[in-house]
Amino acid sequence: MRFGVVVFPGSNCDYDCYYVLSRVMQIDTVWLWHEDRDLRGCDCVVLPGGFSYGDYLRTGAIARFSPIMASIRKFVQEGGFVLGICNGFQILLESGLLPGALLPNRDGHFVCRYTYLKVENTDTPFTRLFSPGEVIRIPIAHHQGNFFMPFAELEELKKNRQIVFRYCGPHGEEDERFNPNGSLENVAGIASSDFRVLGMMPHPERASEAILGSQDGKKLFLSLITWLKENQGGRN
Amino acid sequence: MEEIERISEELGLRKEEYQKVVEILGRVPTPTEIAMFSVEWSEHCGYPHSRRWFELFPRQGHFPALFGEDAGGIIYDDLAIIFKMESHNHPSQIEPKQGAATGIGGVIRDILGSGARPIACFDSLRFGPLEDRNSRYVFRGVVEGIAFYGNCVGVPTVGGELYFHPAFRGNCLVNVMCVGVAEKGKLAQAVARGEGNIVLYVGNKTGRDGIGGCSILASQEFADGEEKRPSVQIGDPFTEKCLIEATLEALATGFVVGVKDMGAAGLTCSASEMAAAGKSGVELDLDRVPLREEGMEAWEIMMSESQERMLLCVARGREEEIRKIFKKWGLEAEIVGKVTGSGRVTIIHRGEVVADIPANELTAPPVYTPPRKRPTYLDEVNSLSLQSLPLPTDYENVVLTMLSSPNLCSRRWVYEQYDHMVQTNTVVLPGKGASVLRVKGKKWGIAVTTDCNPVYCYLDPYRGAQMAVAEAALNLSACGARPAGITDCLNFGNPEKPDRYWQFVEAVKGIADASRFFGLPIVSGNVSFYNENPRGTIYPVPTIGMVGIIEDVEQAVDGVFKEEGHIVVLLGKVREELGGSEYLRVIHNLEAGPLPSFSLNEEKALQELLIELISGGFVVSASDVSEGGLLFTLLEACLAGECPLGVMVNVEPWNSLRMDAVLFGEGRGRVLLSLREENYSKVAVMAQEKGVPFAVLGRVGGRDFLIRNGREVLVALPVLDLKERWESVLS
Amino acid sequence: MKYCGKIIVVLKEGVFDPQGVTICNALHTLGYGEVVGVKTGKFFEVMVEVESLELARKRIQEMCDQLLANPVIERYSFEVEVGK
Amino acid sequence: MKYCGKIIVVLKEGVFDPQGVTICNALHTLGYGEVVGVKTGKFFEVMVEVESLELARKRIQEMCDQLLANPVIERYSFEVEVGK
Ligand SMILES: Nc1ncnc2c1ncn2[C@@H]1O[C@H](COP(=O)(O)OP(=O)(O)O)[C@@H](O)[C@H]1O
Ligand SMILES: [Mg+2]
Repeated sequence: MRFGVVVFPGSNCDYDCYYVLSRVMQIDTVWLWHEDRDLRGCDCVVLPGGFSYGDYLRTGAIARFSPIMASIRKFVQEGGFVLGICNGFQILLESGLLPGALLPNRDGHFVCRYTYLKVENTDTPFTRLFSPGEVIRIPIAHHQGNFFMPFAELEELKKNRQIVFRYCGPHGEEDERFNPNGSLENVAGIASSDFRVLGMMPHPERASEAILGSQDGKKLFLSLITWLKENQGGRN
Repeated sequence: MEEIERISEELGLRKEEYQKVVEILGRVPTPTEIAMFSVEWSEHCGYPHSRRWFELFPRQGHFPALFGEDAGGIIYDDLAIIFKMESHNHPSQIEPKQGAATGIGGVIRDILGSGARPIACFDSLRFGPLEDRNSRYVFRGVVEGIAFYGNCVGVPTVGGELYFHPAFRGNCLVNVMCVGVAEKGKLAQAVARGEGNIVLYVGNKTGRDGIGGCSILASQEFADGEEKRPSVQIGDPFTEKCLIEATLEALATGFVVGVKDMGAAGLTCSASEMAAAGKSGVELDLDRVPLREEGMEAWEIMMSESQERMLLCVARGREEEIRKIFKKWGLEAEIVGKVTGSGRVTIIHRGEVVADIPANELTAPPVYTPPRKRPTYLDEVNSLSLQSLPLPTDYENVVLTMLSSPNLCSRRWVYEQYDHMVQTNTVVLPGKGASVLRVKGKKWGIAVTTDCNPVYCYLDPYRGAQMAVAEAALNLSACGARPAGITDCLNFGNPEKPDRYWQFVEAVKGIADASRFFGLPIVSGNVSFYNENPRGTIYPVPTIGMVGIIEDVEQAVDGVFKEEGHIVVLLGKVREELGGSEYLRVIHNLEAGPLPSFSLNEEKALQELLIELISGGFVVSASDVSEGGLLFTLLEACLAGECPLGVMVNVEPWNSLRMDAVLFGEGRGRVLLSLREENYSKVAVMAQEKGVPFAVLGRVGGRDFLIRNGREVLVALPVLDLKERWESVLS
Repeated sequence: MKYCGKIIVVLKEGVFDPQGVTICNALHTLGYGEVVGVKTGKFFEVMVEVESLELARKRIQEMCDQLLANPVIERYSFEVEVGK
Repeated sequence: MKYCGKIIVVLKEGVFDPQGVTICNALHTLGYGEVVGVKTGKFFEVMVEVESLELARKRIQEMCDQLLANPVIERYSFEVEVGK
């Protein structure tokens, strides 16, 4: 089983993801350069957080044209797994690999803090080890995490159970007080309809070691790893 | 001939300096040469007024120290920890967002230039009163700028300081610090050596940014109608991020002989200092420098302070390999010259030699020691008599009033705008005391803090500076770290005014004496003079940035109460003193000394005790008593966690003293602890062995912040309310 | 020939514009009570060197569609002028 | 009466525009070799309710000076139209 972490110019959580996968999870992990086309046999590709191209036009707007994105698109069609975290999520949206868009945060500035998330769907390879409705603690750090999509599309998303994480309070309260950025219906992470592409604003790689104060993010990586183990790579 | 003297004067060179230049060159200098001397000998770059005093600073300490061109550090285990503080005061006052942003960019490149990977930034900020519209604009812009740059570049901003005072109206202070880590054998140097080696320019193109003093040159000597005004530097964190990765990758090849960032005085500074450090010469062809604007003159190119640029000296024959790395990261990488054996900096533009200067002369600016005089205000402000001061009748009211002082409220609104977690090393997050970073793969960790109280330094620059060192050291010990080294940023008014210069020299002596006493080397620093305007000067601010080592990073503690039932203890003496306190300022509208008593010996004993207590795992939280006194230290311990906790404290043991002094006095040498019941006697014994006074204050618990004096309740306020107020002052 | 495309990108109707709201509030605080709404957007000036005005128009439209605007949330308009 | 001010804010000449450079590079990579330069700016639409066009103009200019543009690095231009 192999994971790949993509490096775009301006990625800055690439090493953090690499460290968690290779050292904490002890998984074979390779670097993928944005100009590469070869995904080197990865079972899961991680698009890390950061500021690809400085986020100078729109978050993720320029990175989406990197050569590797064409390979990733194909990989997705073939049933490969993709995890986009923060800027990675933004790139997935710009690429159309996930639906919707991210607007600037409601309060107009960057926000870095721990948030509570409710796991809304545990029937995905990324979340199978969480219990339904479990409340987890994972930090966010972004300027544009305000999830938006037209109403009809959102209904569709809900119907398909594609909303995977929602911001909530420590006891699972899903109200506006615990919405850190103004996201529609507190959406923090969504998946593709086949649950093989997951995009989320919170940073699981920052919550994967006891010394950093939370290990809830580790469960996400572990979920996917166990799924891949049980399904031998799982590509169909 | 007369013309060139006039340019020289307008660029800020003194008459005798001009004469010296003529002597050095043995001829009349060219405009480019004048421009180069003027920037290289400026206060900004050459430190003519301050340099000689640095000899007072200790260079050795508990751990081996390192001194580089732009940054210094200490060695621990097999790593070098490099750190440095910089000011960006003037640019931030003019254009807050970009000024602060480029300040962060600059200090990161200082660290990068030593070959270290930048792992954390700090911002120590001072502004005019928050009620002032302009001060608020500057404050918000600065925070935005640090967030804009620091977040994008992927170096976490994990701590800092924030202080508001009328003395900084019109002259804000933006001091930024960066810490980096490198393998100790793989540090880079700012040298150019080896005749025939290549000088490589990398990073952003050169524009007319920040050509400050040169505007005069532009308007009178070279301008033919067209506008060549200097422009504000704009930060480009994306390019900086790529520059970090590419530079570290280039250094890892082993083919880079030397590297230096182009910061203050741009190409002039990097070329001449690299040549001087390598005892070699450098020849640059300006026609090969990537330019952003058309028609730039040689002096403009030499003085430009365009950001995100570095100069490399590369082994001959390896230049293409190195260029390829920078190109891969999308950066400019042009061969602009070569190393010579001439000992001179030779500049060629449009086929002509426009400057030819001995490198060692250019980099050896004159030294000045202007007259200094003890300011007259000192006697006046140091004559506080407590007898005449009325005691508060309502302590709750006092607490609530002080709570809304922007100097005592929560800094959450600021640090949540900074990505303080990227790189996943931040073990103690901002807002809880000193910041603690792990080092991946190591058991040990790094603790960092910045400190300086401007009012203390105004009332007594010598002791104020000593107290800043002591406070920083105690901040670090209070998380379990052994203080290891210092960087400083000395912010003062005009050094040519005798009272300002006196303040400066006193502060330097204070830092030197305290750090020598504690065994702390001063490995790097920065001086910012002329922080004044026609309405007045700033308070003296010798900011201390301190780095410490914590042997087992898992043992690190912060200053926040963790659990109901824990015992709250005070280490150190309570005295009847209020000098310099925020209480006097906010409640009595008084800024008065003498400063509280303070003993280096007591500080040292306390530091040692804390390191032992924490490494033994005997305490749950620890924080030093500083601004706001005992009461605000308690309050922060209650409120700074995710869920606030109440506390029940009884101050009866000190009821023979003035209660306001007990609660709000800022006497140094005190630390607040919380402990588990079972460790109580152990801690008491250890404190006694070290001769540190030890007293039980009360217990963590309840919903209220409850302070009693015997049976009399002084303060009883619900912590949830307090937290909300405390966190909403800045937003 | 050189042509200059001036492009304005704004949020579509119905897309929440937090910056606009923030600025509107700030203007009210500053005493501009007459302001009833603020929308924010982006402006780009793209200089191209092509043979004809039509070509310039066509290419700039392509750039907008492909890169400069995100059709999920934004719409754009532009004008092309000759030279600088 | 309602009036709508359309304001464009750009960086002054000589002020470095890293966004413009990055977008220009991206356009080149996407095959728009004809692009010779990109400048970025901001766009605002401010709706005001005042008595006259002149007053709308005057107030919008004041808003630009005071808040919408940063005179240290930016310059602005605007047009005012009648209502929507
Ligand atoms: N400008 C700032 N940027 C980031 N963090 C800050 C800033 N100002 C203060 N902080 C953080 O808030 C906390 C309280 O600051 P301060 O009261 O100065 O600390 P201390 O009492 O430990 O010296 C510290 O953890 C500090 O790092
Ligand atoms: Mg402090």
